[in-house]
Amino acid sequence: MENEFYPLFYQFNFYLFGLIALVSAIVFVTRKSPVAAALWLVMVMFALAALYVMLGAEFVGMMQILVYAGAIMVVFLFVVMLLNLGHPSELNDIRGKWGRVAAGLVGLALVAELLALGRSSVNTNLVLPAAPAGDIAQGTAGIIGPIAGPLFKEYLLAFELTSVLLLVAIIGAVVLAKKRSAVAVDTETPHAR
Amino acid sequence: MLAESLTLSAALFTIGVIGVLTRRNAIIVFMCVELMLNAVNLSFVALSRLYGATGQVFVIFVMTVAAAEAAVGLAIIISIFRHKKSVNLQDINILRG
Amino acid sequence: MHGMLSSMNYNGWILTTLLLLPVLGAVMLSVQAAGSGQADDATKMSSARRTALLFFTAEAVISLGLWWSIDYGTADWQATVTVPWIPQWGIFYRIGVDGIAVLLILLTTLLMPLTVLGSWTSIRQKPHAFYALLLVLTTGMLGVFMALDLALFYVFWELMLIPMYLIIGIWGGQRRLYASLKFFLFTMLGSLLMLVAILYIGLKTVDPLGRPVFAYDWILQSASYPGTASLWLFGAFFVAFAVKVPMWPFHTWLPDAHVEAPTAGSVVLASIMLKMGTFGFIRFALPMFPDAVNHPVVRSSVIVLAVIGIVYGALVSMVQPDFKKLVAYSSVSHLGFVMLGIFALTTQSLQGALMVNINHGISTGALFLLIGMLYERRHSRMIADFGGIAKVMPVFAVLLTIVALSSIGVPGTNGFVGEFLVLIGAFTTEPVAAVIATTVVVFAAVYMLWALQRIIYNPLSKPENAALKDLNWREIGLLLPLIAAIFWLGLYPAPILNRTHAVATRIIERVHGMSDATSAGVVRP
Amino acid sequence: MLESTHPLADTAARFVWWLPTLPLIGFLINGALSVYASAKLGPADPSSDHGHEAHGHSANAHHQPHAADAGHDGHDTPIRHRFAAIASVVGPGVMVVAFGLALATFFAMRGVEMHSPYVNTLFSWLPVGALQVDAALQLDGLSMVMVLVITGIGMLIHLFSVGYMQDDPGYPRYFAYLNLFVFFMLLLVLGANYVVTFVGWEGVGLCSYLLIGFWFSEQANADAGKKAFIVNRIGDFGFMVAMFMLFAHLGTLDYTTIAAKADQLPAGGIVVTAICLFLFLGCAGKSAQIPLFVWLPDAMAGPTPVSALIHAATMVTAGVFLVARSSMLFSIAPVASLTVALVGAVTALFAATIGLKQWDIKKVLAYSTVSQLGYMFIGVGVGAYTAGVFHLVTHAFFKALLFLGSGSVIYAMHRAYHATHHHGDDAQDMRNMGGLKKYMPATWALMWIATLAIAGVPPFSGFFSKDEILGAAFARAHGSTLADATLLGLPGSTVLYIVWVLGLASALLTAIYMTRMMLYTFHGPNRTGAANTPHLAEAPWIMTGPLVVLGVLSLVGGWLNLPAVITDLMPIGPSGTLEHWLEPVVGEATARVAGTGTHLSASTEEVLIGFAVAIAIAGIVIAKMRLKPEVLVSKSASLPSNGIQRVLEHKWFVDEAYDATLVKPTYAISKSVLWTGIDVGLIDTLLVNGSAALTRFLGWMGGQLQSGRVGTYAWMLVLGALLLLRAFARAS
Repeated sequence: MENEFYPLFYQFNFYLFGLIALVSAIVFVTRKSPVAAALWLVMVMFALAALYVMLGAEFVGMMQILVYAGAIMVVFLFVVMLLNLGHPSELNDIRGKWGRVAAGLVGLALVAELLALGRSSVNTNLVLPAAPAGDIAQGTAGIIGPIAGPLFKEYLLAFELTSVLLLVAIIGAVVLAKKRSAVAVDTETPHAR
Repeated sequence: MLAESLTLSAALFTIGVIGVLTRRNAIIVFMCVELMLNAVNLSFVALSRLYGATGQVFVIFVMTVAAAEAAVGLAIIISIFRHKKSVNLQDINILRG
Repeated sequence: MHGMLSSMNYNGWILTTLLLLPVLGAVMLSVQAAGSGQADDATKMSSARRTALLFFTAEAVISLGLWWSIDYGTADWQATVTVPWIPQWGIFYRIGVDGIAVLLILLTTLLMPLTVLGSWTSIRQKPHAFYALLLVLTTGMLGVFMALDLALFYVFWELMLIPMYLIIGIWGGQRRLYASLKFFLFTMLGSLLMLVAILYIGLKTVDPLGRPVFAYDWILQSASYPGTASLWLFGAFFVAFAVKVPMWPFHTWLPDAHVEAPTAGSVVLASIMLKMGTFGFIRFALPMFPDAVNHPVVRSSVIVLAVIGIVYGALVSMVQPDFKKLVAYSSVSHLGFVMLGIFALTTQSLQGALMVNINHGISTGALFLLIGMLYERRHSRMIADFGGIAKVMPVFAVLLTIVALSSIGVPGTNGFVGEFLVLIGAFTTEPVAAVIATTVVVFAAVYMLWALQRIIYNPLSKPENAALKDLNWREIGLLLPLIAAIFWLGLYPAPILNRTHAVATRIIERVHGMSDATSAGVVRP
Repeated sequence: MLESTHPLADTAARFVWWLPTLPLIGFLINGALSVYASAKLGPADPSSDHGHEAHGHSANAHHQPHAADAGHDGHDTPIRHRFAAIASVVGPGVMVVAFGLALATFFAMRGVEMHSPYVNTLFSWLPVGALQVDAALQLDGLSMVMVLVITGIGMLIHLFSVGYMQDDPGYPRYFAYLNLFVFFMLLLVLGANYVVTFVGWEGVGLCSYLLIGFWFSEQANADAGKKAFIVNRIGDFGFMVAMFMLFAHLGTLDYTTIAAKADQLPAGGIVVTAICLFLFLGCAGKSAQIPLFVWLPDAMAGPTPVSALIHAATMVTAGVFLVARSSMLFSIAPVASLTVALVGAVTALFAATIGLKQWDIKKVLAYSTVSQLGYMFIGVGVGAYTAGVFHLVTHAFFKALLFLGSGSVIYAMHRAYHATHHHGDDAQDMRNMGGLKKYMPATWALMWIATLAIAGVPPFSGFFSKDEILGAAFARAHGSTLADATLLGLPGSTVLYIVWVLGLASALLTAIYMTRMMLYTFHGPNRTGAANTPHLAEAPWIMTGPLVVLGVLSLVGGWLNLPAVITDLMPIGPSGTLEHWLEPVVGEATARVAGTGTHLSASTEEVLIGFAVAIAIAGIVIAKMRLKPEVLVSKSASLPSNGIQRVLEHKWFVDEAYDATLVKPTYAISKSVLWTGIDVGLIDTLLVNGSAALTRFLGWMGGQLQSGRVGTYAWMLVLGALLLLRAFARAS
């Protein structure tokens, strides 16, 4: 901690992983194959997890890997395979030239707006606290203490509700993805009898 | 690092947006949405340095919601695929009344 | 009679009871409908109509007391009830009647059982819902006549719209959806403007606590409007009421609605709902905005529109191939008389207008009932499909002739009394308009007698008509009260005239009172 | 108030309200019988009765032709109505009682001095502020005369109808209508104010409508009834406007009050002239004067006794009565009076020319009626109200006789055709008659009396009344208020001379066409057809009886009001009886019109009388010499006419002209301009549906955004987000 090499290390890593995230994202979005896209997205997520660590949010970084890269993206890949969509789409998956140009323009505008907004509303000159990660890491409450505090006090209700939400999502997903019963089949074959 | 984080967040978000706008494969569009969510998460985390740990709490919530959303969304895609034999958004206009 | 009624505190509960009883009936019918689930259509029909008739008859019977319990010598409100409803916004359940309202209430309550009888066998689909809507409609209509609070008035005004919309839209004829939508949108257009005006007035007139005031009397006494506001407000009310009357050129919803509506719907529409417009003028537009009414441009415009409606309605009636449409256009003509009578601003013409209101309710209601009976037998309303049916339906022919003659104002029937009073009154202030309107005695004879000839006279040349059956006892029985009313009002209208005199005089005086201040009162009593 | 003090209050006159009530009772009984007999009530649930339509076809195929021709003068279905006996007692019965009451009232009235009319107020009818209209009956000389005519002749015609209509399937309905007519007619003449009179006025029009269209299964009859009612209503429009003006200027509609207040209106002023002209428009409608006479000839579609009662004796004279009743107004409106006289004179001549060439016996009489009504209007127009009413009375006698006589002829013709089943031939066409004198001597003789009376041959009734009218027209040309007025730029005296000449000319034509009718009907060879001739016979006594009574009245009716110049020469009776009788009612008005230099010298009057008699006899002689019944052939063998004859036969094409200039354009404009143009086209399509279309268009534009494609939504979302960001950026 006392090592003055540390901030530099952090900074270097931050830029490195930032670059990885950015490049991976661009590659992700230009892949034709869903499987490839999904894998590149996993890459983005890993990079982001690293960035979180660099920003002193180790717990969130862990969660990012576990939940996003580990669970959600697996589900995506699972669906891609289930539906047998692994091949590059034979259809006009990506919009034509004008669509891309328009999207690019919109994207530029969006970036410009976002940056302008960020610059105007966040005090970027503010110097970050000197050794934030260390404080958090070595605090009495450990790494997750500062998160657990608000989560189980101020946001307890929201937290509980997310569990309900997940339950609903599970049931909903099961119901939606379930194969239609005999009734549905019947309606598709008009002269069943 | 804050400014860089936010800039990166904006860039990732915009990439997600461009993906949503240009792709027609429902699953990829969906993944782009996930990317946008991640971009936002990055902002939250970065800003939590400035404003305290609540930002990270929100990231947890976003992840939960993202997980729920992914489950339901993918289930819908499966359901639509069964019906239409396609995940191409151009073929899907059942939102029209 | 009066003593007995007052010992029962009749005036205290009657109006509220009249409003609630139909709602109760509607609830009862809903319960019955839910209970009758799998029963066959005939059972449903007979249970529904019996319940409906019971409630309407009860309503009619208890309302009869109003004929005696009200003091007609005064123009004050009677049988008033005031209960806070939304006091923060100055909205009260405030009801009461005067001589004019009583007559229209009685017309409503007495006519409704007849419409049930008229629908006795013709409503086979969802009978419970039909009669329930009819009951709710009754509450709405009665409420309009009773409301002494502008907000409450508006609520009832709209309440009456929806059941009628459904009645036309569900039980109507071929083009029922077009007709019901047209009816709804026309009426809505007007009433929304009126809502804006009501809100403006309510917010403009505040009580000592700073709350808005919607009480009619209060507004009448204290409201004053800056500049041309009075004209704008009058305009808003005018559109709402003119659509309902209907005045030319806001009338085109009427023929469609009448033609497509089931018999009961047509009867209610013609006999009572059209009266809402003219009643609105008499109750609200005239007393509340005397400045506007006396404004020479406004007044002459209204009179011109009324006269156009009178002549135009008659001429267009003449060329209609559909009997129901003919009667609908004749309504435009008749209601034009009412408007002329109101805006001529004489006691005679105003009381005549009230008479025409009631007469039109009776005669046109009876005409629609008769057309309904014919339609039930022949499934056609086209005049050309008939001819010579006096041979096979003599009773029908007699009744139709009497009603038709009443409709064209043959002396001895009610129609004459109303038209004569309107015209003789209007002539003193608006001679040119009155003379032009008088020409309609000719056109009315043309359209009505011509239709009569082509339906009941002439050779019985269509084979389908030879098998037509005459009216049955139920149908005769339901028409007889109307026939009796036609002659009673034609031969001895004094009870009606005496009952409206005080109110009519008050309204005329109020309008003239303002007129003297603004222009050098050219109007003679 | 008046009732208790009036000398008539304690006499039979206090039952005056029974006069209209009696026929009303008759109407109710007969109407109830008619409805009861014809009603076969339908099933309780009419809409479930579809099965019947199917086998209705076959039943109808037989029924149909029968129903269609059951119409024409109705003897094709000789089935007595099951209530014929009751109706025969009730219908004429109430008339007999009413006539008895009228006589009793008349004698009561003779016994007292009538300074003011006896007003019997029944109840307050229209009490509205300044307008107070009572349901009140007024009895005075004028209404008494009318009541006697109506109940007396009405009674005779009811009796005649018992025979004439005996086999008609609508027998009680016929008597119901006829009773109702008498009720309204009595109301008309007894009304104590214009409104009650108007009730009767429209009521008789209504009954006329019902009776003309009595055999409604034939379109022509129903058309004629409707035409009568509508044309009458044009007149009623005038009547109503006149009432409005009276109320606006005098504040009352009571006859007595108006008489008292009439001098508040400036004499000869625009107001009173307008009132009188509007009143006269009403009279022209009811009494079939130019330009509203067209309905009366068509009205002959009704049963013949109806033509006699309504379209000759009573209803059509209501206009004359009304002018006499309004004499207090007409006497101060000389321009209006001159108009009345001139229109009357022109109508008299015009109708007489048409009468010359009609073949239908009833049409001849119809135009003759129009012409004679014109005479009466000359009388009341020149201010000789008594003379007008006098001619009204005598005309009622002889014209009722002529119509009933023609009815008797038609009845015989029908019987003959019916016996031989010649249903195609026209029983009313004179070309199918001829030589009927041999078969119907009594009818022949009686009708000749009436013909001489209408032609104005002394001593028959028509001579006296016609002479009085022409004499009055001549006399008023000097010194009267009329002579001093101007009409259409002509001085009043000139107008009156024109009127007088027109009157004489139409007297000549009257004599000619009436003689022509008699010659063609009763003289010469018979053209009915060999098979039918043996069946021709005199009608039963119930029909000839009333004819005889009317014959006597036509003969002696002139004694009602003998001119002084004749009683001075030969004392055959009292002079001016009717004039004295009507003195309290119209005396003042007559004097006001007559002004200063009225009375003709006896010698002038003698010359005028001689002239009139000469003209009447000349007419008869001309007709006898020029017309040859022998060369006539029956209707089916006749060639169409041409030239002026054709114009006259087609009544100067007035109907066609009205149809082309008024009826058709009104219909066409109503249909294509007002209805399909303005209503459907402009308002509904352009404004109503146009605004709906605009809304729909906007909705369609909005709907285009809702493609249902997620991609589109994503685009919109992003664009919206951009906009929001922009807004946030600006805000911060």
